Amino acid sequence: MPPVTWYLYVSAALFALGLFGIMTRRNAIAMLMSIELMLNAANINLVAFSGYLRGHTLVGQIFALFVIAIAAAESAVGLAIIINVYRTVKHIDADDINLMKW
Amino acid sequence: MIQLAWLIPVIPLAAFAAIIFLGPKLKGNAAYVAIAAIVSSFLVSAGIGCDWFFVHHAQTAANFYADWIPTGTSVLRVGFGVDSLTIMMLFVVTIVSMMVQIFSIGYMHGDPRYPRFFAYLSLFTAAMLSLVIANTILLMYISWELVGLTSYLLIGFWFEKPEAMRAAKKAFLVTRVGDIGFFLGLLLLYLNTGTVELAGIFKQAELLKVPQVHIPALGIVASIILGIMAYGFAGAVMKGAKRLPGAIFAGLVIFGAAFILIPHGAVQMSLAAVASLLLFWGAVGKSAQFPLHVWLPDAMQGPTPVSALIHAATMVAAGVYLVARMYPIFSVDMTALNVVAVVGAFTAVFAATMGIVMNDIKQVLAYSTISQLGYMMMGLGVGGYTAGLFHLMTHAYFKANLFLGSGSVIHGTGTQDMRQMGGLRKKMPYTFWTFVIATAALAGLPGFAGFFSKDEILLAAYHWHGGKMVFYAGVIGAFLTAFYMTRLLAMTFFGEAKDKEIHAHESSKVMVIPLMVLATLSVLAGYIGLPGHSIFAHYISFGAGEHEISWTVMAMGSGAALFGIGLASLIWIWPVLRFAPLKPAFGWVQTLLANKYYMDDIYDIVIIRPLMVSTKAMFAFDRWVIDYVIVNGTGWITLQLSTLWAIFDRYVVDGIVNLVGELAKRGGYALRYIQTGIVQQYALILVVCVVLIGWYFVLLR
Amino acid sequence: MNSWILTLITFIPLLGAAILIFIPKERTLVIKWTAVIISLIPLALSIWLWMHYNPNGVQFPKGAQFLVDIPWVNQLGVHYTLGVDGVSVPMVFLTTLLVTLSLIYSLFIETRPKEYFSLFLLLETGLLGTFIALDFFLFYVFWELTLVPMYFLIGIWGGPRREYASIKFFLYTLVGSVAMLLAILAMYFNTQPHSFSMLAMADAGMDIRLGASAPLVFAALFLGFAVKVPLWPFHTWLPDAHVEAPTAGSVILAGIMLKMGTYGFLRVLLPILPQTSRHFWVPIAVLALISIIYGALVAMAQKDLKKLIAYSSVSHMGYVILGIAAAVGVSHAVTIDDRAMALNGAMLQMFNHGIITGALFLLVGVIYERAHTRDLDSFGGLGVRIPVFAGLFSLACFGSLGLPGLSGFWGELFVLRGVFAVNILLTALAGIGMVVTAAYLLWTIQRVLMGSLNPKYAKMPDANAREIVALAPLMAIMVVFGFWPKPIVDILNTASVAIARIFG
Amino acid sequence: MSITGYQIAFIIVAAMTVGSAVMVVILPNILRSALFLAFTFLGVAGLYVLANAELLAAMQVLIYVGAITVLIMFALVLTQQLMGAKIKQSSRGWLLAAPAAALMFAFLVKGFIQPFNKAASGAVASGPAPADAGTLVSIARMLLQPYVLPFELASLILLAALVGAIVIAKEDKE
Amino acid sequence: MTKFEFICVAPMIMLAALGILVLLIGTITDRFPKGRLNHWFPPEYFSATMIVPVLTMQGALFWAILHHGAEEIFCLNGAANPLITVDLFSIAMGFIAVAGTFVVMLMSWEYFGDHNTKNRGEYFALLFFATAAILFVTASTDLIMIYLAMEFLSISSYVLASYWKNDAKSSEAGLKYLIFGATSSAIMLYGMSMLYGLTNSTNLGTIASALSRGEVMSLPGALTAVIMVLVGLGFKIALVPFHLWAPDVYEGAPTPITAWLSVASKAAGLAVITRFLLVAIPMSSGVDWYTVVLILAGVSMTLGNLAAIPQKNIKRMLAYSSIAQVGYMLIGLLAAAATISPNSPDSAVKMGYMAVSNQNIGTSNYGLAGLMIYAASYLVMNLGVFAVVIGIEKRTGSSDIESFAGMVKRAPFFAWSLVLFMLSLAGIPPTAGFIGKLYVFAGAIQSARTDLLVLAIIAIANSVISIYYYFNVVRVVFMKDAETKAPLRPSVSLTVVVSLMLIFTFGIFVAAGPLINLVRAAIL
Repeated sequence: MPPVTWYLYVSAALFALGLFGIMTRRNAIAMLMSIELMLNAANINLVAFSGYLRGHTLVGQIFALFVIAIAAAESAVGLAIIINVYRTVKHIDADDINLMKW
Repeated sequence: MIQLAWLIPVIPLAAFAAIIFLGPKLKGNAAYVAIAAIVSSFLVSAGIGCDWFFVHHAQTAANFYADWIPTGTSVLRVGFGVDSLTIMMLFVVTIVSMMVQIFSIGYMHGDPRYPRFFAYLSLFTAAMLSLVIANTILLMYISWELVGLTSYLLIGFWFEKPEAMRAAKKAFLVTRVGDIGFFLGLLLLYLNTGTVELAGIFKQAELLKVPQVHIPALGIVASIILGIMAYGFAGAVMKGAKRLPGAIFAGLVIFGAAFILIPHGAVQMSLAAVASLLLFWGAVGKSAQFPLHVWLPDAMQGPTPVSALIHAATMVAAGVYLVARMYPIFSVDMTALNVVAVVGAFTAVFAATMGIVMNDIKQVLAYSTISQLGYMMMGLGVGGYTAGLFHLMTHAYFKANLFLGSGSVIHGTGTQDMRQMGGLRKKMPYTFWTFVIATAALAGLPGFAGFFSKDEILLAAYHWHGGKMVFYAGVIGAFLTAFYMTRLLAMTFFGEAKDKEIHAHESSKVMVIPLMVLATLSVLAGYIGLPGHSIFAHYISFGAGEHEISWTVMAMGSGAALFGIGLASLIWIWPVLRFAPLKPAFGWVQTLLANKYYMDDIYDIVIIRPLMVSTKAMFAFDRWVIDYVIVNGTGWITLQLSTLWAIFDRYVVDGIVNLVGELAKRGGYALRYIQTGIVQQYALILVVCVVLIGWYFVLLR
Repeated sequence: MNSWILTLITFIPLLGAAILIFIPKERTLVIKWTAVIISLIPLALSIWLWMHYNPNGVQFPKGAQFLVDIPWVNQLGVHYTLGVDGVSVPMVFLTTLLVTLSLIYSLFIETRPKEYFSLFLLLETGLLGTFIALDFFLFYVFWELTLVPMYFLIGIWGGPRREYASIKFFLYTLVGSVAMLLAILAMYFNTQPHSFSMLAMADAGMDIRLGASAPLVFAALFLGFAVKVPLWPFHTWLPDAHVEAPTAGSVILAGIMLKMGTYGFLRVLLPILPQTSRHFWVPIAVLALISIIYGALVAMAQKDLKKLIAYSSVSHMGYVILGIAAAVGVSHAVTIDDRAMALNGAMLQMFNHGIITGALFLLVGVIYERAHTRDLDSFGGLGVRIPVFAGLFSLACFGSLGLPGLSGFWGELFVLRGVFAVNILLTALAGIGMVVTAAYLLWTIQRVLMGSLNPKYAKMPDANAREIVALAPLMAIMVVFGFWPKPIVDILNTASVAIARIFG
Repeated sequence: MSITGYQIAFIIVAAMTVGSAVMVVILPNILRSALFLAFTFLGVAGLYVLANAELLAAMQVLIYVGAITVLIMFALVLTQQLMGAKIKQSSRGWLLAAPAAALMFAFLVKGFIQPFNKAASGAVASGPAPADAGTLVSIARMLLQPYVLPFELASLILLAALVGAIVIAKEDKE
Repeated sequence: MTKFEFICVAPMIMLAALGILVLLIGTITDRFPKGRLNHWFPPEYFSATMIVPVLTMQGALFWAILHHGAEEIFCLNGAANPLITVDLFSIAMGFIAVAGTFVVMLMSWEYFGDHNTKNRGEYFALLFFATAAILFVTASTDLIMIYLAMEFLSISSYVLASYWKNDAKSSEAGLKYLIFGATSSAIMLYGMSMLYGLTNSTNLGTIASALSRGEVMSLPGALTAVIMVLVGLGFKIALVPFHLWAPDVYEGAPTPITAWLSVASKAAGLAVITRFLLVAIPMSSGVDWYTVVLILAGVSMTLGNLAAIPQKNIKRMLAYSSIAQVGYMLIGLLAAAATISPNSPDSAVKMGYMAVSNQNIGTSNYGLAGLMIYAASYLVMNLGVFAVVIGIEKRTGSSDIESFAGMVKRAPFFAWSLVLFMLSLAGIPPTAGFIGKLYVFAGAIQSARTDLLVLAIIAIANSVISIYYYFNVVRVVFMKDAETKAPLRPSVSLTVVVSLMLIFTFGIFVAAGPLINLVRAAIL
């Protein structure tokens, strides 16, 4: 197994990229995709630690498993909401979804 | 009988209450209620007088007390006491008040507020009588203030007249400036003796002798005051563009001179002296001594009987009474008495000079009153306790007579300006003769009451340890008094009527009878104080007793008076001498005198204007600095901060975004400018905050 | 009766407010008179209280009379503690009296009378509770309870700038009271066992327990009370609130609510933090002095009659604080009597200012209703037209300027007597304030009553029966206590001595 | 320190993963970025394999690549807009976002990875992983014994998400 | 899983079951022709009724644990490594949340009457699910459980916030909530993964012992992890700067859901942030989260209050108000931390159990008690305000503050109630809010820490500022004139809600004793 810090660097990169995506993407679906990137980053951490830490308790893997499930649920709900928004305002450009501000 | 003395003020007080509440129903009868009350008071006073002289043999003062107010672990008592001085004052007040009220029936006839007038007179009498019988300094102070109040009410009785109301306000305020002194003196005595009872205070008088009070920089303070006064004086005299620099220059020069001349060393004074001076400051206010005399001439705006009662005979004499009453304190050491003597002497001459040029009959009498009060003060100051009080009594009668006489004249002619009068001798004979008698008494012609009292004062002044200055001032005063009184007589009663429009007539009997009673007293009152055989001095005296009769003094005094009369007669009655040639050289004197030495203007410049400016400034400060800047400013900042939050969104976050947009635009990426309420920016803020927090706490600390 | 009286006095107005809620709002007359009659009950009870109060009985730092002490929130050590001593009995009487008179005066109110009278009664409960509560928690509750009704009274029935004035009043006084809350908690934790009882706090040697934080606690409490008094420079809510409030509101504001601040000094700062109070007496005295002179000078510059009286309150309340400062003042030879006299003076001034300024505000209301202006320059010569009003107004003004023979004098006398014992300069400067006070009040009389009559007011009616009924008791008290203050000073004196003894 | 085969494999997979992720966030065409997302997921699965978590890798492929990516594709097609390459997909906020993200990365490196790297601790595994570490059986055992509650809870979450998604996404016929 | 353990999760199970049940009912009644069944057996009646037994069960559980002895620890997965710990703290916070849900259901009853006749079953089902999620959140003592439960709560909330489907604002609110929430929770998850990596455990108690025994790979890393976890937790309670979603979502979401978010969801967030920080990260470990939270709390109350001032929409204003209120509540948390930790080097709170028989955290801990009392009083006063808002919004069709003008004439009871609720929010007696604030401040003063005192002073300044905008509403209601004077008759259910909240707002003040007893028992 490669050194754990390698995993950490990869995951940090993915995490930062996910954040970047959320901050820059205008399409709401693309923002959801970026969130998935971040969740994957966390999962990489968990899995890497799970193999790395004393006792090999697999807790990290279990955690990652749950995260995958949650991610699925979240994207389902998220996509539903996006579709609903699309239905009401006919677009999903987050830059233009600003009825409420200040 | 003596224990009933409390009735004396209470009866007029009851009359006051009755008239105030029943006034509309009583209408014209109000006068009789008031007069009945004062007559009763007089009778009670007479009874008490008999009791005092014949039963108590005028021995130890009778004092009665009641618990009044608990003060911590002690109790403040109220009470009244009777001694010879009290009796004397009771007679003076009740008699003059009685005469004035009778006179007023005629004088105030037809006034819309006729009942109110008598109510106020009753209230005044009550307050004055309670001042007289009070044997605690606190009750004295209360009564003192109440007479001030009634004085205010009566001066402003015709409050529709703007001058009257201004005069009333001025009188109240100026005397109140004095009252603060009384008040502080009272507090000082109360604090250091632990009691407000006169007997208790006097008992501890010796304790107050120790020089304890250390007053630094008195000389500097005096220099500053003199400088400011000079500034005011110059400001009042000068005109035009030079006024302000001139005034400042004068102020600086005088300040500098005083600063150099007056010694600066700290002054050690005994507590008694300080207390006495504070009390005397009160007396200066009430008795219209220099420099607080300015209110009295203005107070002549009140109805003439008021002037007679309050501003001639009784209330203004209260200052003298106060000094006399507190004499044991004053005489603890000589400092205070010396001040009293000097101020009195100065006032006596100072006021008399102004009396010469006045054309308003009441004004002349007002200055005469100030001058005579100065005499009394002078008498007390030079140790002539008896003399001062004796003069107080005689003066009360003849000055009341003079005022009522002038009231009669005003009533008869409808004017106060002497230049419009003349030749009234024939038209108003009773008034004329009583007036002449009173004038003689005032001028101090031998045989009249004023002669005896004035002589005693001069005698005391002659023997004063501080030199002869005061004595000469007294003599000059006597001369001036005789001079302006003769002028007054001449202008009013002699010669021919100058204004043909005026059809003078003699007044009715209710007005003439009091004149005659008072004229009688103006003659007779002197004989209880015959030099050498003075009954008055037997009962009312303090300390060492009288001086030997001095014919020199008597001659000088009488001579000055006669000289004054003669000189004035030669000018106005038989016009042999003329002023006109003197005009070019001494015109400024007349201007100075006619402007009352510019005292009013000085106060205006030095006190009133700065005060008004400071009130406005304070208010502006309050509105703009405290409220607007500080309080509302805080609120404003809060509001601004709240909008800042919005602005932070709108301009900072957005502004950066806009800036970026601007850059982007220049770079060729033409995009929209504004976007907010946008979730990406929320995410951006979130990330930035997390990084900031994290960076600060994890990496920097 | 003895154990119920205080509860009854405090809560009967609240009950009355509840009753008013159930009267249909169309029946305005019933509402108004019910309110007046209900307010008479606490008045009667407070007179009973005055009569049955034992002037020589136990006083505050040691205990209180008519003490009720029922555990309320045990877990916090909160008790329902009511009790009175010489400080509070006159205040209770003053409150009940002024509320009743204000309600009588307000009988003419036609806008939303139901709310008005209910709020007024609610306000009365808050005021009375403040003066009666001896548990700090309870005290704070009542203290805050007064804010809301007053907010509405100003905000709904006030003048043109009422909304601004009401929120300003609310926020300003709230700043003080929330600061006070922290201080209360600090003292709470320094009482063993933890307790909000003022008696326990006074007994706890709070100065020493708090140690270095005592000045902070003092400052917080001071802020709370000083804003209420109001002491310069915390006073600027007052002119706005007084001017915009309806007449009866101004009466209560000036007559009672300002006293809550000084009451706080007497009830809390002096007995509970004596050493710290003593430590700060000079700055407090100086602020008081500034209030006196500054208030008087600013009053002089006013053209609005109500504002003038508002500023005069700043000046007059300065005397109270000056007296309190003098009572704790440090000087070489101050005796208990000196301190007690200063306190007597302060308390008398509290009571008398309530009476006199209450009367003045009512009088301003009377004239405002007729002239619809309070501009001093537009009046003049009214003395001829409305003599009864003129008499009452002059009397009140003279009372206010401390004329001997009227009750206002005694407060100033004893305050200055107390101050004199500590510092002569302060006394002399306060004396200047007295002259300025006389000046602006006389000038006011002159501008309102004297001179020539403005033809606009040629048909102005004189004070009517309702107004005279509302004013007469105040005038009577002013005169009677002016000559014979013994009844009230008897009550105050033992309380003063009790406080003075703390300072030795 | 010699580089093992595992490590070479790691570097290749990681490069693919990160590279695809970069594509995901910057590609203007959203369909393409969805495709690259699938590649990223695959790369992550590869990383799992390298970390001995085979089961997880399988799950990753099944759920992420299989389910989620497809779901996203469907949604994209349903909303069928902004897909053309002409339309800018990124907000111009990237001028701020890029430094922010970079700072975040730097923060993670400096605040977590580097201190972690330096601090050798007893918590680190001493020997190689047990043989059954990432197997189906061991994970299933854990899931159904100590982690049964979260397991059940996850099912509840999926139910709620299901209900919610349907309610929100379905069209109500008024 | 023992029987007793089963009983401990019974409320959650019951809520989930009720959710499924109401889903079925809704589906059936919706399908029934002409909504006849809907008329006779509507889901809202069912829901509001059936949540009462859950409340009762919570109460019974509280009582049972209280009398069973505080030493017993009721955890799943064994006391050594519990996933959830049903202790009195969690039950108490859960009780607050369930009670809030109950009231929100009563409000929804009115609110959804017109807006959306369909899908009511699903709405209430989701509300049930979300409430179950809250109960899990309050009891979780393991990072996995915390993450799962929080996500459960979030996902349900996203749907609920955008439940008013055809409304652009509601949809927008849902979207923003979703994206911001998902981002925050992803950050939190990342933080959790780091924490796991540092301590080799996901259990709060074990993490605590690892941290205090120095078995951590790096302390700075731990703080990094904690800060990132705080993002997700702070998001839930709308703590600045993680609050950005709140104003938009509060404004856009259906008003009962706004109320629910501000009360129930927030209670859950408070419970979990308290448990996480106090249990897992003892201050003695040297991980200085204290200062971070201190500053965030101060900033939160200040900015929340300031931003509330210019608001024109009352829901948006209440959002900022709730942001500020969280700042006050966190004073309690900080005070608790300051009081507990210094003297308990060994994890003060063993095994995730909220309190120990340690003297420091006994009856005299005002901070923690203050947090709970504040949460309880916040529940009643805030729901009271929202009930009034719904009543008026429903009739006037607008939630702008201007549309409240002259309400005192149109709905006097609501208007006067509003005054009381506003007073309570500002912490002025005689109201529940005062007791809460008193307790929280007491905690700050008890801790005798200067920084907390400063925070308390900031809080005090803020409560004065808050009066300004709270009473701005009162001003509009009382001092502005309405266009019409037609009486505005709110429905019975809303009047009942307002009355109930009024009684509690008063009651918590007048009879604070019982509540304090309960709270103290919960942390003893």
